[in-house]
Amino acid sequence: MSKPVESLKEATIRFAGDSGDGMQLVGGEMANTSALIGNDIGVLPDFPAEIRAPAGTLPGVSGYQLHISSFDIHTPGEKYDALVAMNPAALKTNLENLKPNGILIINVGGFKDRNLKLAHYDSNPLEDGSLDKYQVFAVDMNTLTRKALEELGLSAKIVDRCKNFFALGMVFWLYNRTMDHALSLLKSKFAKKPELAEANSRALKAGSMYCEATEQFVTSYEVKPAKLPRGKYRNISGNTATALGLIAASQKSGLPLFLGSYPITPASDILHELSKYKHYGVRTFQAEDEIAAICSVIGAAYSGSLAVTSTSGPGLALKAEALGLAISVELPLVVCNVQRAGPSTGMPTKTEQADLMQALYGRNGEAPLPVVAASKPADCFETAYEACRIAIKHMTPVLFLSDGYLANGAEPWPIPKAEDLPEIPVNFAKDPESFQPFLRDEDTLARPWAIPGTPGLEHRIGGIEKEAVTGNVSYDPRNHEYMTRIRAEKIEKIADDIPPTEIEGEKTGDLLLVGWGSTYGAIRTAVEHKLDEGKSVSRIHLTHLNPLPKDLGEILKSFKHVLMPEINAGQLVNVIRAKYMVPAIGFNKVQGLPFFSSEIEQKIDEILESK
Amino acid sequence: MSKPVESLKEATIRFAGDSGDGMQLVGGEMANTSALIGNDIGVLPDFPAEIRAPAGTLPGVSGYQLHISSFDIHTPGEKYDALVAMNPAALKTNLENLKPNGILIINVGGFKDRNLKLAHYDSNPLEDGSLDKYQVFAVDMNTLTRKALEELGLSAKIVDRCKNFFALGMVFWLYNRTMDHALSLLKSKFAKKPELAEANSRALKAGSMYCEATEQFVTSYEVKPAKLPRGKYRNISGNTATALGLIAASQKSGLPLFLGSYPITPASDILHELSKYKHYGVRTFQAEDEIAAICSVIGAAYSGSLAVTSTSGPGLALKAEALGLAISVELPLVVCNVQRAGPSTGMPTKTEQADLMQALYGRNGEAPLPVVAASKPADCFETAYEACRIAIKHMTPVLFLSDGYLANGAEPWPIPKAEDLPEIPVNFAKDPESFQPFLRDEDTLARPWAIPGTPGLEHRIGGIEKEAVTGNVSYDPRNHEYMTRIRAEKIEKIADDIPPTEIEGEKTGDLLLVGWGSTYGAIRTAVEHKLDEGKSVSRIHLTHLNPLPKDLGEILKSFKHVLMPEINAGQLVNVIRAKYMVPAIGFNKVQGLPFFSSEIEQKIDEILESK
Amino acid sequence: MNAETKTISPNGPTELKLTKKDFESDQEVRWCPGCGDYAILAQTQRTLPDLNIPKEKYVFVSGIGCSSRFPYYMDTYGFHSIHGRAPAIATGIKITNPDLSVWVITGDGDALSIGGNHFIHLLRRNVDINVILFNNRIYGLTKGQYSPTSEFGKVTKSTPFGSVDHPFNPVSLALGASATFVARTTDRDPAHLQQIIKRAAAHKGTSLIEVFQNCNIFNDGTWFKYTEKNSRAENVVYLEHGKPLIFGAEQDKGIRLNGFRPEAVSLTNGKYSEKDLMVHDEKDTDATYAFILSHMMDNPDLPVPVGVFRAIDKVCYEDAMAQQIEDSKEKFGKPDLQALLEAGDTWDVE
Amino acid sequence: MNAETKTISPNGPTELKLTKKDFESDQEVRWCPGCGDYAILAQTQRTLPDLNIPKEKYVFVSGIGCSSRFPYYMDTYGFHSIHGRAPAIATGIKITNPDLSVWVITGDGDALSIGGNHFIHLLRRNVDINVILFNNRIYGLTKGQYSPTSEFGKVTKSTPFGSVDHPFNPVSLALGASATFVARTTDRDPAHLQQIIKRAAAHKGTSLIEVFQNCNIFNDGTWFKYTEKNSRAENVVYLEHGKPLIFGAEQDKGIRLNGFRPEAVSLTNGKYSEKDLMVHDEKDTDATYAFILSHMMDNPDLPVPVGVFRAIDKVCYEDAMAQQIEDSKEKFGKPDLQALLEAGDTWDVE
Ligand SMILES: Cc1ncc(C[n+]2csc(CCOP(=O)(O)OP(=O)(O)O)c2C)c(N)n1
Ligand SMILES: Cc1ncc(C[n+]2csc(CCOP(=O)(O)OP(=O)(O)O)c2C)c(N)n1
Ligand code: SF4
Ligand code: SF4
Ligand SMILES: [Mg+2]
Ligand SMILES: [Mg+2]
Repeated sequence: MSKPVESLKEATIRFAGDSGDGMQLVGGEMANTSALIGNDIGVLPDFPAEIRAPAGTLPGVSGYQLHISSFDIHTPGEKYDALVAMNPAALKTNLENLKPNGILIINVGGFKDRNLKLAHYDSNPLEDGSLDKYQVFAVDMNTLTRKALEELGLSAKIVDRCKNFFALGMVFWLYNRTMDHALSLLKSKFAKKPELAEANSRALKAGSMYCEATEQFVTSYEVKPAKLPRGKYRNISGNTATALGLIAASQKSGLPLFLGSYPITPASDILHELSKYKHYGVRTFQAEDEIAAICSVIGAAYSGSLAVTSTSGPGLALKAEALGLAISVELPLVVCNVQRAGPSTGMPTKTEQADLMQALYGRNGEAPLPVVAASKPADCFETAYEACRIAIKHMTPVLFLSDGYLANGAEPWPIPKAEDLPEIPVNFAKDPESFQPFLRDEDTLARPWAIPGTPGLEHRIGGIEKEAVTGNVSYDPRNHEYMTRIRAEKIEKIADDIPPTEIEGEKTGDLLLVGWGSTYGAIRTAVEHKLDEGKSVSRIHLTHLNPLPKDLGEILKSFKHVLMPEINAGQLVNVIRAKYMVPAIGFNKVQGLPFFSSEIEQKIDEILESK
Repeated sequence: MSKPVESLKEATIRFAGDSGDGMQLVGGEMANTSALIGNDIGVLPDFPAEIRAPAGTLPGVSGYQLHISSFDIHTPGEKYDALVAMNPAALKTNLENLKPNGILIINVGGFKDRNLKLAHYDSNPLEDGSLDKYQVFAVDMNTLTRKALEELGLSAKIVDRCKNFFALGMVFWLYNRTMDHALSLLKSKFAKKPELAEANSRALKAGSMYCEATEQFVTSYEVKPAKLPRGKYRNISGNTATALGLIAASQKSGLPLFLGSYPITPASDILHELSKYKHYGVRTFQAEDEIAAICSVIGAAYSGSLAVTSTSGPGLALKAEALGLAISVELPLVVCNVQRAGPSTGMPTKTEQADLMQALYGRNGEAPLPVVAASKPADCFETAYEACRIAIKHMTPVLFLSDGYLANGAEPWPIPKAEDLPEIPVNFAKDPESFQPFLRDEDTLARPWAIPGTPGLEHRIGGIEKEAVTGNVSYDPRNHEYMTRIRAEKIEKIADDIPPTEIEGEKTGDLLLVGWGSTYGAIRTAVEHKLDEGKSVSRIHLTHLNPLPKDLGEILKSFKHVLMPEINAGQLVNVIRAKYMVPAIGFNKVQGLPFFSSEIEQKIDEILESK
Repeated sequence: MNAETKTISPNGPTELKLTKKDFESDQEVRWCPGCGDYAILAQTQRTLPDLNIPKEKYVFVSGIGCSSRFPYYMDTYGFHSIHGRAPAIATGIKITNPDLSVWVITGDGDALSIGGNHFIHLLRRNVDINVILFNNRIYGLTKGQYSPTSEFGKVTKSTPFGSVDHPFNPVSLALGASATFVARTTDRDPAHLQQIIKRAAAHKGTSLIEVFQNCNIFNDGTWFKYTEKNSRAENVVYLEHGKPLIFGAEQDKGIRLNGFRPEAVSLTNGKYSEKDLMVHDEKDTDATYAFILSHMMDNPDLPVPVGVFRAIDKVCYEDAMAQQIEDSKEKFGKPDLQALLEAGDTWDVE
Repeated sequence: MNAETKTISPNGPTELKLTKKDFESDQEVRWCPGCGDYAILAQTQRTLPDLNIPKEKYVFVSGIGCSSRFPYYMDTYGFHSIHGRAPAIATGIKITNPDLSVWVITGDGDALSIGGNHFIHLLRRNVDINVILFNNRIYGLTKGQYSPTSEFGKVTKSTPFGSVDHPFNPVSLALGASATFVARTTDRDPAHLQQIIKRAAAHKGTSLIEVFQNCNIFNDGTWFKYTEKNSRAENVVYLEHGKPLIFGAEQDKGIRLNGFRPEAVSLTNGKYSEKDLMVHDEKDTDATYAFILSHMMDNPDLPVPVGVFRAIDKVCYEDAMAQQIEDSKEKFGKPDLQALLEAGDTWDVE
């Protein structure tokens, strides 16, 4: 390592190859190693449709983007400093976003004629000068990997599948990462197939050695650890954070966790993750469909579980009727909806925020429920926990919104202390004397939770309108009006617990950005840039989408303009406009991709200039 | 008939009895006879939960309210001029709305101790003076009916079931109605059981004779025919009008009608009605559930039917996912949703307008579709027809909203000329040369309708995002944005065909009432009263709820205040506020009952006075 | 555990001494006078005291339909849910608390039309839940449309020219879905109804009881052939484990197998005697035997079997799940939330 | 109409002369290399030309799953719909236009999990639709969760400690739902696959084909016992109408019935000969026979039957409906919209 090491504040790297090339694995490992070194990171796994496209084709390209930095960051980056392209298709679909003079590592071994044709290249970009404006490092990884593994006597197929680790080795060298974590990962991942661990380890080392030996790169880089707040950290994805948040709520409330779910992209990992924790008393029930899933959850809630169902858009649609029942019988449960691009099947592996209106209104009759949304992968922990807290305290189903970008994205997470998590007290009704199924708590308007098995509290509930207090079936007009209003009021009262909204920037000014969900990083980055430029711009980010925070109206009215970026065609913006009569402006992107902060910056400039 | 006949402009009559007493039948017959005489009528069948309550109890009371008049009316009336009470429970639940000094016809035979107790009467109201402020006519209809039918030798059970016709006979006499229609109705209704026809006919005549003979009533009344526009009329309920509207659209478009449905109150009658018309080529498919119903309809639309599904709130919730598919594949179909009180099972026999938000937004992803709402029972014909027209012209599923009040309510309908109905041209794609599954019509942005069986047009569609023009699966970000926007724009373009909004009252002023759906009658009556009083108040009524009429924004802004009465907790009002930034005020009633015009009048006064 | 000997959560050695009254709620029963539902309710209320399970451990879950009003009338925990979904709700209840005695009340529309999928999945999973299916071959609550058990050609509100759907045979369907306990009884035979309810309660695993129920308003008499005094004996054969299939007012007829086709034979014409007859074996692990019985219903020349068609042992879903939890606890130790949060690769920032 | 002789909408006397190529769409086939789906696609494309039905009359409808991508690759009308609902969509298509040849492509999750209800209702209605169920005993598209046909104890992404669900036997379930045509074949036996597809197409009524399909990514080898050259002959018995059930590489074993329990017997040890064996009768109107065959799958000592289990005649839903329409037209005459609008009691206002 005698070559100069240049210190960078941040770098954005993209691994791109065929779906079969293992880009997610090595990208993720670069992220983990960087996180362990102390960088802040942001990642964007960007893989194709669930189904495999033919090798080498454009729809078959799988990408993993990674932003590493020595300061606090909030996005996976936009333009890349370095791009690894394992084949022509990967080059074609990703080159556009490589910075001018960016580092382009190409696996020449993947640039066969056939692959060039599959990627619709008329000439070989390695030869036609079209890559001149980049620092191109063309390496025949296929051959080099084969050489490195020669003596192991493995099949050609196995050997060829190791070239992703060769590429990772190069990137490690380039960014001065240690190989320790990757090597131990390989050991444990292939514990039962040590020959694979050995092969990949060798490929990894070979990639690094190759750089060292051939002096391919003039410089190597380092990105120093970020000055993150003190504490213990781990790298965590949104779906894992959601699962942990639910288990934490179960442990803190003392209620057994029940997950009733039906697999669906990109929510399935919540089911997978939770099904590992049987020793935490977690019961996972893979139902026959989403309707059975939520209905099992209603039954579980009724009988005293912390009951949760997880799904994505089309699955939420199927749960609509049963969710209405849960609202009507006022049982606590949590619906985790990991949004994906719609409508209908849409683009299952792509992100979107377009299920908000469905979450708020997708049921028959007047059926309000609380909606909360996570803003970052790690924030899924806290927000899922908050959803459980609300459900239990207020005896209501709660809708927790995440999305594909959060679910698969990952970031360093300062691990909380279990004992610091908010308490979740549970008060099962016990006393036959005072018990009435729909007698409400004066503060919260919640009804009592009386679970089967409790002597003397035998009672009946159902989806027909109920008489106040007794819960008996009632068709009385005034009772219906009363119950409709009190159910709404109960939800409104949840706002009493919402902490004051944090404003970044001044409390009044020209422009306020209002965000929710996974746009957090892009909006925050954009606003901070603009604040650095001295612009009059502020920012709030909403976790509670129903009810909205009590101070929101006032905040909105303190700004000349309100801008609401959403990854949909404009949803929360209409709720805000209707409620506060504030002419908030929607800023929308519906491409199955998160915002770039630059897009938001441009919009900010536009508004500040034009008005 | 030597007694004085007093001429009335209008009268409101309520029949009330036990569910088993046949009140709906005789109420309906009084309506039919009155309509045939030329009165304008408005009716409100008001029956209990679908399930039978025990005889004589309060929840078992079934009511039929009828408003007859010699001028154009729009509601079933509020306070009754006359009330028929067959038992104590019926008296108890209905007396409140009988006008002071109103006519109260009581079946003394039903006032047994047991029945008084079931109705929670401590003393007999016939004896305790509590009815003093009414004109009470206490008649033992049980005994009188038995006497009248004595010689027929029928069982006591059968005889007792005829007393509703005795009551009707009394009401006929009181309002000077001819018995002709009722007698012929009985003949045809009991064609296979002539002894029942005879028994009921005798009871009817006995009721009338009794009045004539006993001089019970000092006066009888008449309500002269209304001056309705010329033409042929029939009395029609909302559900029947809906069914006929669909058949008419089928006939005019030349497309066979396919109804896929699952029974649910109060929509089932659409299925029942349509299943009679096999000779019109109508295929009705009673599916295993609502999901199968709409899916069968998607298949029927795909292969060239005029495809319709009918349901009510909880059923609409179940159709959400498939509706998203229909939007995504852009096939023409109509979803008839007959709203009932929610949430969940709610109050199935009671009316509400609370499914609007579900209709607009109850699906995953960005999934806009047109929504139209009928305003009167007979208007269901036109609006269902319009829904079909839009679906076919614009290649989109259309949501048609009715409600329990319209569905079961009835009114005289000026029968249209079939030849005057708007044309519904159908253009199936035929030409393989120019065909592309998602190549859009320039005007409407509709895609072509290419049905299986057409040679050369073999193509694939599906719920995954599609490439513009070709319809091939596409995950391209910009294509998704484009398709999302073009689907929305296609729906927006439907507004090009919406006629200018009719304003009743001045085009500008202090207060505009904006209504939709079944609030029509009550709002219109209220506004007309206020106009008579010289108040500055105007009114519009919306049939097209999405897209909204193009001229709506301007109209709204021409009034100081905008008031929006809805039978929900405030739904369209939020759409309007968000879209036009007009601080429209919601006025809401959520009792499972329609508005009384007096309630609206009071609210109008309040607003006009306070501001 | 043997299907016969099981008692759910017996309350120790002392008898609970509950009575029918203890199971009657304060709600007015709202079915049409004459409806068969009354009898099923009464027999259930009469039978439960004998099971010696504390009242608070009973949960009755229903969907939507006339029959589904049932839980309102039981003074136990009750859940009147949404159309067709009771099996899924009951599953969540039973998994959460296997100690409860969970009952699903459903109709032919609720269970076999909209709820068909949950119904067959419940059966295959063999969750220990008791299902009483009120089969009146009609949609009662929505006022008389045909149901999935209505006969081909049935004229109803939605089929004025007759239905063109072939009906399900609920017992055959249940057996195809690998049900472990299937029985049939009728609303007009109180003693038998009680006996079958007890048998279902005793069975560990999903128990399905099909009850022939009369809807005297919309489908009056649909089962009279099998339920009325004057015709019952000739048209019904009672299944009793280990006993030959004999029927007839004079007990003069029996069922014998010809290959695997059942035939009705006379026991008096000298051709056949008792020993030629099928001997009922509810414990046959091969579902074929019960399947044969189930199809007797479709053959107008044969009497319809009532009683327990099948009662076999098979591991219950909730037991297997509870076992996994126990095993995991054994293997991985006690929950430790902090350890869980800190699992995997972590690093410290100072 | 006889199941064997029917051809759907034959294009008159001349042959259409279509080829496999005519059924290949221009879309790239996107399954994992090695997936069993390729073979099923290829054999379907190879078989359709023989049916002599014009290309434009074919409609392939699917739900969601790897298998459900199938319609994209067929150059026919195709509809890739939503998860589990293809049977209902296909029903709407067939009722609207009975002249079409309608095919449903589905997976074990699509058909038996979320779509279970539509599946059994399609079978009972006997709409003339052909269903090809790709059974790989796993959820492929969502990356490897267990399905309703996965074995008890199966370790998958969602069951790290093994599944506690008892699986469905799809053929038994179909028979319980009164299917009129049920067959089984495998992705590794092209000739048989073709033959079965033809048989299904020829059947009037709902035809169900279960295909043992290998998912080499998430459930590799689940059927190898029955599909691979070296083990197939010993573990599979081919069903042929009128022929005895003989199997084994040397055709040296057979199946005989003991009561209604099938047994595998040797034909070489002198104890049993061909005439002792079950003779296959796909036309047996009593479903019991096919039910017995279906359960052979659950007995590890028996070979698994492939071929046509059952093919019986029964009136189709869409035919009965078309008949009612004809009858009504005859009875009530031509449509007259004006008359319809003016039906019932009317009056004139002058
Ligand atoms: C989602 C939904 N669809 C439809 C209905 C209307 N509905 C209520 S009960 C019922 C069928 C009742 O039939 P069954 O299950 O046989 O019960 P029964 O009334 O005969 O006892 C229907 C269609 C509903 N309540 N919910
Ligand atoms: C409503 C809904 N729920 C869940 C999913 C996710 N999903 C897609 S395919 C599938 C199961 C696929 O399994 P199978 O039917 O066996 O098909 P295979 O992929 O194995 O061919 C699931 C759960 C979905 N697309 N839609
Ligand atoms: S409608 Fe039929 S099933 Fe329902 S309560 Fe009345 S008699 Fe019973
Ligand atoms: S995941 Fe399995 S079923 Fe799906 S395409 Fe790949 S091999 Fe085939
Ligand atoms: Mg029923
Ligand atoms: Mg599968």
